[in-house]
Amino acid sequence: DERDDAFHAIIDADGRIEPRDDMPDAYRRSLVRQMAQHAHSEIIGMQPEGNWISRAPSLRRKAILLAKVQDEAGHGLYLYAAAETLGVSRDELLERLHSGKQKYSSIFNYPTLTWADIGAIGWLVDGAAITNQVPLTRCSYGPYARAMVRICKEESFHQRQGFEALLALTRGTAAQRAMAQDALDRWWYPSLAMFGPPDTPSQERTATHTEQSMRWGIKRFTNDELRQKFVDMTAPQADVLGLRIPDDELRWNDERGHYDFSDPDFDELFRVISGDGPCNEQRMAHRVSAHADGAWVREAASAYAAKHATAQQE
Amino acid sequence: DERDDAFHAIIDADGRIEPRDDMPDAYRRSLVRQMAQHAHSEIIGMQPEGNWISRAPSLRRKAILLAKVQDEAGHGLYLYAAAETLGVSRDELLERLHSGKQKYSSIFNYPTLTWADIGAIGWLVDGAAITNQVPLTRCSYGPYARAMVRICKEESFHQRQGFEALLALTRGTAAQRAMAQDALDRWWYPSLAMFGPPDTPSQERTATHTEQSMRWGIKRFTNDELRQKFVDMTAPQADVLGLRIPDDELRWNDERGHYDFSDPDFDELFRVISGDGPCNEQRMAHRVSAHADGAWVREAASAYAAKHATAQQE
Amino acid sequence: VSGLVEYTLRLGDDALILSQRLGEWITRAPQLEEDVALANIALDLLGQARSLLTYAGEAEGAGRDEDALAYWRDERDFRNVLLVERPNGDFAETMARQLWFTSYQYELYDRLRASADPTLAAVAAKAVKEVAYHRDHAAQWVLRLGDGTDESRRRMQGGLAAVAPYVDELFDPDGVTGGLGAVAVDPAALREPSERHVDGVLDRAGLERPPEPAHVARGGRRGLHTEVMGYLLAEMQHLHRSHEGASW
Amino acid sequence: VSGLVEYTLRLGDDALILSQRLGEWITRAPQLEEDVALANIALDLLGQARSLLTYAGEAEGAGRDEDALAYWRDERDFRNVLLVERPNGDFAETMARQLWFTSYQYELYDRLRASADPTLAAVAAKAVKEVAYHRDHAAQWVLRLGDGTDESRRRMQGGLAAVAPYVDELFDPDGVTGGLGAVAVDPAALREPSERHVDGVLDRAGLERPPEPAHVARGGRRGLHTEVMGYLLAEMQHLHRSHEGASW
Amino acid sequence: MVTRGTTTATAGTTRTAEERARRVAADVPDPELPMLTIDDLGILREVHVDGSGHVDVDITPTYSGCPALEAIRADVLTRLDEHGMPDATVHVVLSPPWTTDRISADGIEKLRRHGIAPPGPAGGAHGDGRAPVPLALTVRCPRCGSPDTRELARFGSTACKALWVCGDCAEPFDHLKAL
Repeated sequence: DERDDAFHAIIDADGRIEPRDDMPDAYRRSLVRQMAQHAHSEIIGMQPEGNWISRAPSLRRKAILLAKVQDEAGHGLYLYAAAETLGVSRDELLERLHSGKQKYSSIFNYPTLTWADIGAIGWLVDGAAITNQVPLTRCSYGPYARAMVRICKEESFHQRQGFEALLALTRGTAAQRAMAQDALDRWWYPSLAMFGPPDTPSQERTATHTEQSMRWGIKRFTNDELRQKFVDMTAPQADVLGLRIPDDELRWNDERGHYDFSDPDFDELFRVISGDGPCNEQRMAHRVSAHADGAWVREAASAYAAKHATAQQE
Repeated sequence: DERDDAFHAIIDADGRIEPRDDMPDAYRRSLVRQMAQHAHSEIIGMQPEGNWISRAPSLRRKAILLAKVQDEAGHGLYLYAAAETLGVSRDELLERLHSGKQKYSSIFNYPTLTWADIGAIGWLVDGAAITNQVPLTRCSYGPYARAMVRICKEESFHQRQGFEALLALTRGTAAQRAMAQDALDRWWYPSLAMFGPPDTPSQERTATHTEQSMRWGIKRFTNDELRQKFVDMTAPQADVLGLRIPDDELRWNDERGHYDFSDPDFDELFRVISGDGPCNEQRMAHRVSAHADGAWVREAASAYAAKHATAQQE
Repeated sequence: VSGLVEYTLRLGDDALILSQRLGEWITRAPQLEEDVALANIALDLLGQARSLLTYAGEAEGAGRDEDALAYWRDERDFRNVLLVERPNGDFAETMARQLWFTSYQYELYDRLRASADPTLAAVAAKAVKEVAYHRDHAAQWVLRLGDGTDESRRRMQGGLAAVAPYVDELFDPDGVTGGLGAVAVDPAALREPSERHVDGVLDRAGLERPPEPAHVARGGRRGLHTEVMGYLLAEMQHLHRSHEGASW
Repeated sequence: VSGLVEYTLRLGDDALILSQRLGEWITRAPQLEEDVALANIALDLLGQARSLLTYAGEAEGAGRDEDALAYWRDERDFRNVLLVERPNGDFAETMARQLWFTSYQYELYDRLRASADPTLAAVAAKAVKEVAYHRDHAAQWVLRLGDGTDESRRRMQGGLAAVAPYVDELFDPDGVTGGLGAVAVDPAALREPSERHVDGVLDRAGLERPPEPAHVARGGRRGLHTEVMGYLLAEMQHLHRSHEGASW
Repeated sequence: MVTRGTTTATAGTTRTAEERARRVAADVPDPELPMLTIDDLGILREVHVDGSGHVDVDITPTYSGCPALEAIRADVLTRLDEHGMPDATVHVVLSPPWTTDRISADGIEKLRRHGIAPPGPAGGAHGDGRAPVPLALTVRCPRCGSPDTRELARFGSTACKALWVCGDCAEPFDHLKAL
C-alpha cells in the first residue's frame, strides 16, 4: 500500500525512518527486539564489571571502572528511551528480559575471575561491540542511529581504557603479565562469538533473518564480515600488548589482506545462549532480585508523583 | 519449716543441693538468673570471637579459634541443660535473653577490631572468667558446681592459647607488637569491670545481694577480692609478654602482698550494662535474627519428632 | 602526625569509605536511574578522596601517595566517621545516611572554601557544587519515600532510626580541628545548619525525627571502628596488597 | 606440578574451602546444637586440609607449607570443586550441599585408605571416621526437613535444586587421577555409591531428586571458579598477606 | 606426617633411658581433659631413645583438626627437658588412626569419675572401616548410673564428646563418642 511505499522509498534512499513515520510491523518488531537486546546487554553487562569495583587495585582504576559502569547504566537508560519511541515501555521490555523472552549478549554469561578480566572486557568486548555498532550509526531508524553515534564515542573511550589497563599489566610484574595472558585466553573466543553464528547458507533461518535486516538497513554487514573486521583490528593490538592470542591458526594473509583465524566453538555459543553458560542463572537471578527488592521504592515514587500531580491539579 | 531446715543444714555443712532437693524459691530464682546469665554470656561471647574465624592469620590459629568457639557453644548448651534441672527450659531462658530481661556479660559489648583482640580475649576475658568461676566449683548447687569444674578446665586451656597467641605477636614484627599492645590497652579496663561494681557499702542493694549469695554458697568471694586475684595473676604475665598494662598506678605492694591498681570506670560499666555499649544492639540483633531465621528449622525438627513418636506408638 | 595531615585524612577517609559503600549499590539499585545516580555520587566522592589523600600524603612528607594511604593503612589508622562504614541496609537506610552525610558535608565544604589552606579551599570549592547535587538527591528521595506508600514511610522511618546513633559523631569537636585555626572547620559549628536542613526535609516529608538512641556511636576519628570495617577493608585492599610494589 | 601434588591440592582445597563456608554459620545456626555441630565439622575439615596441604607442599618440594598454600595462592590456583565455594544459602541449602559432599567424600576416603601412597592412606583412614559422622549429620537433617513441615519440605527441595548444577563436577574423571594409578581414587567410580546413598536418604525423606539443571557447572579443578570465590579468598587471606613473613 | 617403624634398642642403657622417657611423656596431661594423661587417652605412641640420647616421641591426634596437639607437643618437650632430656623431637603420626578403644582401662575409670560417660567399643562399628555412625544404645549416667539417658546433642563442646542428659538425676553429662 501507500504507507509501505513511503517507508520503502526512505529505506531505498538510505534515509532515516523517524518515530512518527509509518513502518511495517515486522520492521518495528525487529527493531524493538534488537534495541531491547542491546539495552539489556548494557545493564546485564554491568554485573561482570561491577564485580570488581570494590576490589579495584588502585583508586585511579576504581574511578575509571566506576565511570565506565555508570556509562553503561546510562546507555541502558538511553536505549530503553529510544526503544520507547517505537511504542513499547521500559517496564514491558524489562518484563521480557526477566521472563527470559528477550536475550542479552551471551558474553556476559562468563565470569570475571581476575582484575585482568576488566581490561580484557574493555579491550575485546567493547571492541567487538563497537565493531558491531559503528555500522549502526547509519541504521535506518533515526533514534537508534543517533543513539549509536553517542554510545560508540563513549565505548571507544572504554576500549582504549581497557587496552591501557592491560598494557599496565603486561608492562608490570610477572604475575601481572600472567594474569593478562590468562584473561585473553579466556575471553578471546567468547568475544569472537559475539558476532553470532557464521554466514553459512545452511542455517537458512538465520541467513534469511540477516538478509531481511540488511534490506531494512538495520544491519549493515554480515556476522562473518564483522568478525573479520574485529580480528583485523585486534590482532596487531595484541602484539603491542605483547600478548598471544590463543589461536594457532591466527596469521596475516597477504593475499586476502586479512588475518586468518579459527572460528569460535559455535556449539558452545548456542549452548550459552540457550541457558547453559557459567553465569546465565546468576546474572538473571541478580537482576531479578534487584528489581524485586526495589519494587517498593518504585511504588513509593509513583505514589508520590500521583499525589503531587493531583495536588497540583486541585 | 522442716524443708527449709534441711536446706539450711546442707548449706551450713557446705554440702551440695541437688535438683530433687527442696530449696527456697529465692535460692532457685537466684541460681536460675546466675546460670542463665552465664549461659547467655557463652553464646553471645561467640560473636566477637566468631568475627575472626574467617580471617584468622594461619590455619593453626584458625583451628584453635574454631575449637574455642565450639567449646563456648558447648558450654552454653551444657549450662542451659544444667539450668533446666531447676525447672526452667532453654526456650524460656532464650526468650528472656532476647527480650532483654536477662543479661549477658557486658564485656562482649566491645568489638574485636584486630586479630590481637582474639589473643587478648583469651588471655584477659577467659582469665577473668576463670577467676570468677573457679570458686564456683565449690558452689552449693551440685549441677552448677560440677559444670564449673568441667568448664574451668576447658577455659584454662583457652586462656593459655590466648596468652600464646599474644606471645607470638609480641615476639613478632613491630606491627604485630603494636597490635598486641593496642589490644591490651583496649581490653584491660573492660576486663577489670567483669568483676562487677566495687564492694562499697554505699551501694547497699548490691552489697545485700552479694551477701545473700555468699550465705547461700553461690558466691564465694566479693567482687573486689576477685578483681585483686585477677590483677595479681595477670600483671606478671604481662611482663612475660613484654606488654604494658595501661595503668600508671599498677605496681606491686609489698606490704599488702598484692598489686595496687586503678579501678575501671564503673560509670561506663553501668552505661554499657544498661545498653550504651558499642555493640549491645549489634550483639542482640545478631542473636535474635539468627534465632528468628532458624525458627522454621526448629519447627521442622519438632514436627518430625512428633510424627515419628506417633508412628512408633501406633 | 600533624594536625593538618590528620584533618585531611578525616575528610578523605569519609569520602573514600562512603564511596566504597555506595559503589556496592551498582547493579542492585531499585531502578536504572539510581544505578546511574549512585555511581555518580560514588565517583564524585572518590574524586574528592583522591585529592584529599594525595594532599595528606604530601603534607605528611613521607612519600605516601593516595594508594599507599588507601590500601596500606590498617583499620586502626582509618579516620572516617562510623556513619559512612555502616552497611547499606535497604534503600531507605542508604537515603537516611545520605541525607545526614550530605547535609553535614555540604555545610562543611561550604565553609572550607574559606580555609586558610589553599589546597583544602580549592578541593572544597569544587566539591561543594557536587555535594549540592548529592544533598538534593537525598532530599528528593526522603520526600518520595516519606510521602509515598505506607511501606516506604515505615521503611524510611526505620532507616532514620538505624542511622541515628551515628549522627552525633559528625559534629564532635576535638583538639585537632581546634588546633588548626582558620585551616579547618569546627564540626560543632555544622550541627545547627545541618540539623536545620534535615529537619526541613523531614517536615516536608511528614516524617518524624527518631527518638534519641540508647547508644551514641563514636570512635572513628580515633580509629575505633565497628566490626564491619575490617571486612570492607579486606575486600578493598586484598588485590592491591597481594601485589606489593606493582603498578596498575 | 606433579600429579600427586595436583591431586593432593584438590583434596585439601575441597576441605579448606568447605570448612571456611561452614565456619560462617557459627553464631548464625538455627539452634545451639548446630553451632556446635557445624563448628565441629568445619574443624574436622580444616584438620584434613592442613594435613593434605602440608603433604602437597612436601611433595612439591618447593618449601611451601600449609599456610603458604592456603594464603598465598590466588583464585586461579585453587583446585576445589565449585560446590564447596557456593554461598551457604539457607540451612536447607547447606544441608543439601552437605548431603552430596559428605556422600562423595565418605566414599572417596573409604577407598583412599587403600592408596599406594601411605600418607594419603593415613589421612583418609583418620578422616573417614569423621566424615561418617558428617554424613550422618547431613542425612538426619535432610530427613527432618524433608519430612518436617510444608515449609521445610519446600525449602529442602529448593536447596537440592540449588546445588544440583554443582554435583556432577565431584565425579568428573580426568588425566590427573588416571595417571596416578593406585595412589588416587577415580572420581567416576564414586558416583554410583554416592548417588545410591543420596537417593536412599531422599527416599526416606519423601523428597524428589530435582530435575536436571540447564547448566552443569564445572571448572574448579582447573581453577575456573565462580565469582564468589574471589570474595571468599579476599576475606580469608587479607590479614595473612598484610604481614608477609610474620609468624602467628 | 611420617609413619615410623620401630627400632629395637639393644643397649640396656638405652632401654632404661627409653623407659624413663616414656614415663615422663606418659605423665603429660591432656590439655582439654586434664584428669587424663596422654597415655591414658592413647595419644602417646612410641618413645625411642637413640645412642646419642636423642628422644623421639610419636603422638597421634584424636581427630584431624585437634588443635590441642601443638600444646601437647610443647608440654612433652617441656617435661622431657625438666627431666634432663632436652634433645627431643615430637612426631605426629596418623596411622593407624586413633580410636576410643585406645583409651586405657585406667582412663575409662578416670573419665567416669569425672562425670564423663566413657565410649562403648568402637571396634565393632569401625572394624571394617566402613563406618556407619555407631549407635550408643546404653549410655549410663556417670553420676547415678541410670540407663535412662538421652542424647541432647551429638556434637559436644569438643569434637570427641556428645552431650547427654540423665532422665533420673536430670543432670547433663558429656559422653565420649566411640570413634
